[in-house]
Amino acid sequence: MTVMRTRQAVIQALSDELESDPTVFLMGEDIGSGGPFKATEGLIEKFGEERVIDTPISEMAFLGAGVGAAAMGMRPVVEMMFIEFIGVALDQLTTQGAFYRYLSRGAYEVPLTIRAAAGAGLGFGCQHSQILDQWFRGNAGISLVIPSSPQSMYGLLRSAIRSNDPVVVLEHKALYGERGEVVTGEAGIIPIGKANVVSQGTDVTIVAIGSTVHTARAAMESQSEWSAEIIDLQTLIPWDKETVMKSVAKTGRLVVVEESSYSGGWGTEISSEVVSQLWGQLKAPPHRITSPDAPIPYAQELEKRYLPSPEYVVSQITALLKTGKCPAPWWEGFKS
Amino acid sequence: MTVMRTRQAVIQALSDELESDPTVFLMGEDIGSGGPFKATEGLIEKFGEERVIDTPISEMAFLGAGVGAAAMGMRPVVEMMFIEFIGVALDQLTTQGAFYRYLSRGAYEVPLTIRAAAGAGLGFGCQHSQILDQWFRGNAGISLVIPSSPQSMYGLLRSAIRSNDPVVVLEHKALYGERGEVVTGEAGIIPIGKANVVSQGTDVTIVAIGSTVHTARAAMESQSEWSAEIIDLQTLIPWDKETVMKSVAKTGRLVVVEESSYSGGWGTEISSEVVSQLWGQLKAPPHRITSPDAPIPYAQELEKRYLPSPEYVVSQITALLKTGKCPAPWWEGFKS
Amino acid sequence: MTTSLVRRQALNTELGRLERMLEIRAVEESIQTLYNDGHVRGSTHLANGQEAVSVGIASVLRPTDVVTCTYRGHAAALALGVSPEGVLGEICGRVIGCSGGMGGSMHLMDASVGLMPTFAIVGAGLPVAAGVALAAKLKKNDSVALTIFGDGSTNIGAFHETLNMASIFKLPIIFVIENNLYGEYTRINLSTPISDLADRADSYAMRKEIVDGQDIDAVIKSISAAVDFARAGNGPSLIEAKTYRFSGHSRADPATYRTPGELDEWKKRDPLDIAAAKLIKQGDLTEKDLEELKSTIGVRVAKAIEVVLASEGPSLDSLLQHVSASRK
Amino acid sequence: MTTSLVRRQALNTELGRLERMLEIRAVEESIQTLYNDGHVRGSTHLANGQEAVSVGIASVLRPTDVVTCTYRGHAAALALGVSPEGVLGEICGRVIGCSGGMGGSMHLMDASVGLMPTFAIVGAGLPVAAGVALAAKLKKNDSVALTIFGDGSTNIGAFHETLNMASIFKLPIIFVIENNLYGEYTRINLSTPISDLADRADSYAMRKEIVDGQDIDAVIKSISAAVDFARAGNGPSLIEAKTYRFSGHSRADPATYRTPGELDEWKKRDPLDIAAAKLIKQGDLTEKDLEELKSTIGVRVAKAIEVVLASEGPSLDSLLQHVSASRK
Ligand SMILES: Cc1ncc(C[n+]2csc(CCOP(=O)(O)OP(=O)(O)O)c2C)c(N)n1
Ligand SMILES: Cc1ncc(C[n+]2csc(CCOP(=O)(O)OP(=O)(O)O)c2C)c(N)n1
Ligand SMILES: [Mg+2]
Ligand SMILES: [Mg+2]
Repeated sequence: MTVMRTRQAVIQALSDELESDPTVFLMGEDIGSGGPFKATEGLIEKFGEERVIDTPISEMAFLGAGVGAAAMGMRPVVEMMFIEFIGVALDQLTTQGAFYRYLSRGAYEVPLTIRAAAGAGLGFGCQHSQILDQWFRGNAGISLVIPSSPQSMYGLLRSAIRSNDPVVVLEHKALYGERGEVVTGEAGIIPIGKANVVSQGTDVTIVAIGSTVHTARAAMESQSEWSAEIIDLQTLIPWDKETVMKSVAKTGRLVVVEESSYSGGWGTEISSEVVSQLWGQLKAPPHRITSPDAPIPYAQELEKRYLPSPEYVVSQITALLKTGKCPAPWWEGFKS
Repeated sequence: MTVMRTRQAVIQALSDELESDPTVFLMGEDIGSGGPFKATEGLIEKFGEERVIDTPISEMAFLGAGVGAAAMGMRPVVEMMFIEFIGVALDQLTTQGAFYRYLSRGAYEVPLTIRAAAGAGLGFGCQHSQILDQWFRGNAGISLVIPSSPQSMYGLLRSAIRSNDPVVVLEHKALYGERGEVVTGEAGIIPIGKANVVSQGTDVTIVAIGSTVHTARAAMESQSEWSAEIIDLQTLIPWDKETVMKSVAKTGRLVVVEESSYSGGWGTEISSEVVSQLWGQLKAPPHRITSPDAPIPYAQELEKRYLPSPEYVVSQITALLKTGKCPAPWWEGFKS
Repeated sequence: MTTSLVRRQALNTELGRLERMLEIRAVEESIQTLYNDGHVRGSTHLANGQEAVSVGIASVLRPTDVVTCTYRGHAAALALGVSPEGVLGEICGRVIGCSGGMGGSMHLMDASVGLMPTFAIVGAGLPVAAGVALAAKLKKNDSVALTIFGDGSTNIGAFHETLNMASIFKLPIIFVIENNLYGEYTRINLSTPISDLADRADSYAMRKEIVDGQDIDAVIKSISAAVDFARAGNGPSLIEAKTYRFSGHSRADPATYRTPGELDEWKKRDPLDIAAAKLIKQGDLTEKDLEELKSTIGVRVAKAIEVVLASEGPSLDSLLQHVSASRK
Repeated sequence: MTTSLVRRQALNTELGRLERMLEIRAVEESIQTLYNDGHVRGSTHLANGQEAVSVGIASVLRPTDVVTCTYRGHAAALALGVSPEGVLGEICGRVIGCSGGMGGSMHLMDASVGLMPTFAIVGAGLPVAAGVALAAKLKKNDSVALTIFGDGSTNIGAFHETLNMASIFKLPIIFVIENNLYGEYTRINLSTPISDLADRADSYAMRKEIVDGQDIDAVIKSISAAVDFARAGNGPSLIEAKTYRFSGHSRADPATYRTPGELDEWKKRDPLDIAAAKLIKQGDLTEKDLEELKSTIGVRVAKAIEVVLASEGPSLDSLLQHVSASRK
């Protein structure tokens, strides 16, 4: 067990996979220098230019090269730097790589990992702060994970690299600097598709992922009126229905805390599925606490307000418990 | 009132807008020749090469050119031919065009329409048959419509062109050949964001869009055990909450019929919202009838089976009404 | 039925190559009838007139080399070794199709001879082929990747990015432009301001060559040189094969947009005629042999169609299989 | 405060242009302090060393022409007319920022002088600029579009697609490569196999020119010729300005990857020194004038910072405004 920052957990996971599997290699812009978040620092020195490959600024080409190399039995880890950049290359993942297994009846597999920084909070503006999980939805060939801690970064990234399908790993940029204890090696690996129950509780199940796991925890810890079972989904696609259902069956209430906008958010899927499976067992309507329907603002106060804060989560959950109804979001009052 | 095919309704809408507004122009690959679905046939002859512009095979360039021209006060209608093709150009719409209004505090508007053929059923295989609405979700700068009839094609396309924001129009390729009566001119225009109540009913509200409106209608007409209020959403982003809530408040039951896969489907958003708004007023859990989580197969029988059929919709709704629970989808039995 | 690998070996002789070109033509000509009879759905794209490019490529590459190709892939698939049953079966959505009936005309594949599922998105096969080449380089084997695409596809971003990256990485890859003068219904001069597309290699300091795509011997010579260059670790080449498609872009296209007289001119340079004439001139074939060959092939293709039409579609569980490793 | 339009007119004289370059340098140099004091978040990208390109461009274009530019946009914004308060206000997230504090350093804009919100995605500004040019063409006015981007951006697909399309459509657009030898931490020779990027114009049969980006007069001459060419309806140009950035790629980058000695060599060709030396040589400026000018500018920028730091952030409703026309 070592204490490390999340970005160091990235390096550790990559390093361990590079070491244990000769088919693993990394590819991306300026990953040799460590990238803007120093999340690949030192790897080129350790593993050389053949396994840590700096590319031209050509996302379509090198994402696609990851697909092709993966189909040949390699295990490429392709960095998109910021997840928005896949907007110039999405085709290669969703329409090509994700479908080869199916089209080739299993003859070609695509064990490809795509890493990208995602999420708001650091003032990177609307083109460098989104989560964009929606781009990967509805495509059964792809998995998507969003780690929330150094441990889950380590464990999920290693699983992603070992997966025989494309896995997108969204690394929340506000968490890169966070420290935590990490079990490395096989024992530290976290399977894709498994949620983590962060806290036991009785009044409500809070489903969160990435940054909102911390928001949820801070919310719970800041009050004593209610206790929450906080579930860190860890994998968003496919999400762990079993763990969520078990918890909500127990607490009778579901609250999803999401970083992105209300409309189109991933929480709709959790909420919808919970209702269809647990109909008759719920004490309140499932509730979603999200950001408003707007691009991510730069100004510090606004970006802070844009994201669901622990205080806001407390007020929303308290209201839900009190009224048995979904409280209106803060921005309702501002609508014209 | 004229009887025309859906593809002719496209032509008529484009023609009427080209005629009434000199800032409207069309751009896309081979639109001069009418394109693979003859949905722009005759327009270059009528309006000339300056207003019906054939482009090189360069989706990023011409979608982006649409964004830029729109920001200059033109009203470009850009054709993507098949919606999958936007996978090589998505950035220009979602990360650029959709954010200019916000970033420029209203100084630059982007009145851009993107037309694309979408949907399964004609044997185009997995890279030419998807809906892909998910790529446009969670982005409040964009609207998305999916017409279901010649009339709604005409009316929604004209509204899209008149909108001061980017609007994606998904033209279901299986509907291009369908005929229907069309009111043209101002009276035929259908506002974005308004659903259409296709049939009055008492037992269940069926929410559908595009092709599934027909599936739902055929399902209802094939039996007499229950009556359904079928709502053709028409606009998926932003969808008409008011009309849906009003209907579900009346019938007490919601069924969403979707063409795409179960996981990540748009119906989760309808279902989730209905539960949070109508908690306590529902007689059964909202239910989603969808395609399975798989790419779209080519073989005719499989593609047919992939899509929700009227018979399947009947059996699902009948089971829901009888048991008060969400029935399992047909593919559950096949899972390993 | 002979395996794809065995069929591939048949390209070792001039006669075998002629035979394959004739077979491709016969298979493609049968598709319209299959379509009219309701067996073919969606879109199909014929390569008739372009057979020498595919067969030339296939006779140079090893089965361990890998090809990415477009929706216009019948010729490449048959050339590389897929049987007529495999191609027609796929087009008709049968389980004996080379992709199990799950892909259709635009998605043919055969891993045993290095054909990745063909690409229905313009330009998409280029980055993937670069990845294949990168894998060969990292594994330090001497396989090469080859990617086939059209003139119109040289205007898509993936072309530019991939050629640049391949050059910088010195990848063992051959980029083959089948310049058939049209991208869908648009003549190349209306979409591209230069006439020799191979010249775009200069932007990437890449080796380039223009070759007569109607002459299989010229194709073989040019591809061989590029393949040797790549295998020797010298990096990529861009080859432009000047050719022509005798049919429209896709099933429904009557190709009314052609420059008048152009088709007739190109038909005079039918790659099948050129190859046959050479064999006849060499004394390796008589006119009578040729007629017999054609009729044998006709019979073989007719049989393949019978087999295809008598065969099953994929079973319902195919729909849910091979979607992902983790989620069955 | 003078408007952006008035500030733009100041570029009509050589002295005005020198002054603007000095101002840009001073504004950019102040950003590190603002950052250290916690006023600047996310990423910022300085253009010091490259001022002559922006100011040269701005002094040729009309305010009715439109520019798309990258995240490295402070210099272009100030050159086109945005005030120091507008740029620094934006970087500090204040409502007086040129994007109302909603965009940050990577998203500067000013519609009154033709600056579209700057682009934080590499290559994204090129297609949009082509659309601006297309609009001008369709409206039959004689405006031009100009798009500024870096050397590294010539490897992205949008570059290729847009140049080809602009050539085919004969659009009134000028593509300006600021070749500062690096894309982030990667030297150009490691990502691009040719050294004169302007040569890529040949792939599109496009007019091209290489210009010394440190010499504002050379820049003006080259841009003027391209603008005249475009306004006359002759189509696009690709201009490569050879230049250098004196800072790292972004805030956090110490630029340890530089070729040794390179920075010093380029500092000898500081565009500010070159422009000042010329004015001094012409007798239009003395060393003392120059010192005074610098100190006046220093005072002006310091005032701007005071104004910015005393100003408000955007109000909470800004968050929900201007999201869409239809959905308020
Ligand atoms: C990204 C993308 N854009 C457009 C299309 C539609 N499309 C299919 S084939 C084709 C023409 C391609 O022309 P060319 O590259 O010359 O190849 P050819 O068909 O002549 O073999 C087009 C535009 C597509 N499949 N993918
Ligand atoms: C599509 C995309 N890929 C990568 C990035 C990250 N990125 C930002 S600036 C930059 C370097 C660009 O270099 P160059 O074009 O030379 O411009 P310069 O920064 O030198 O002005 C990169 C890779 C991005 N913003 N967008
Ligand atoms: Mg072609
Ligand atoms: Mg640069």
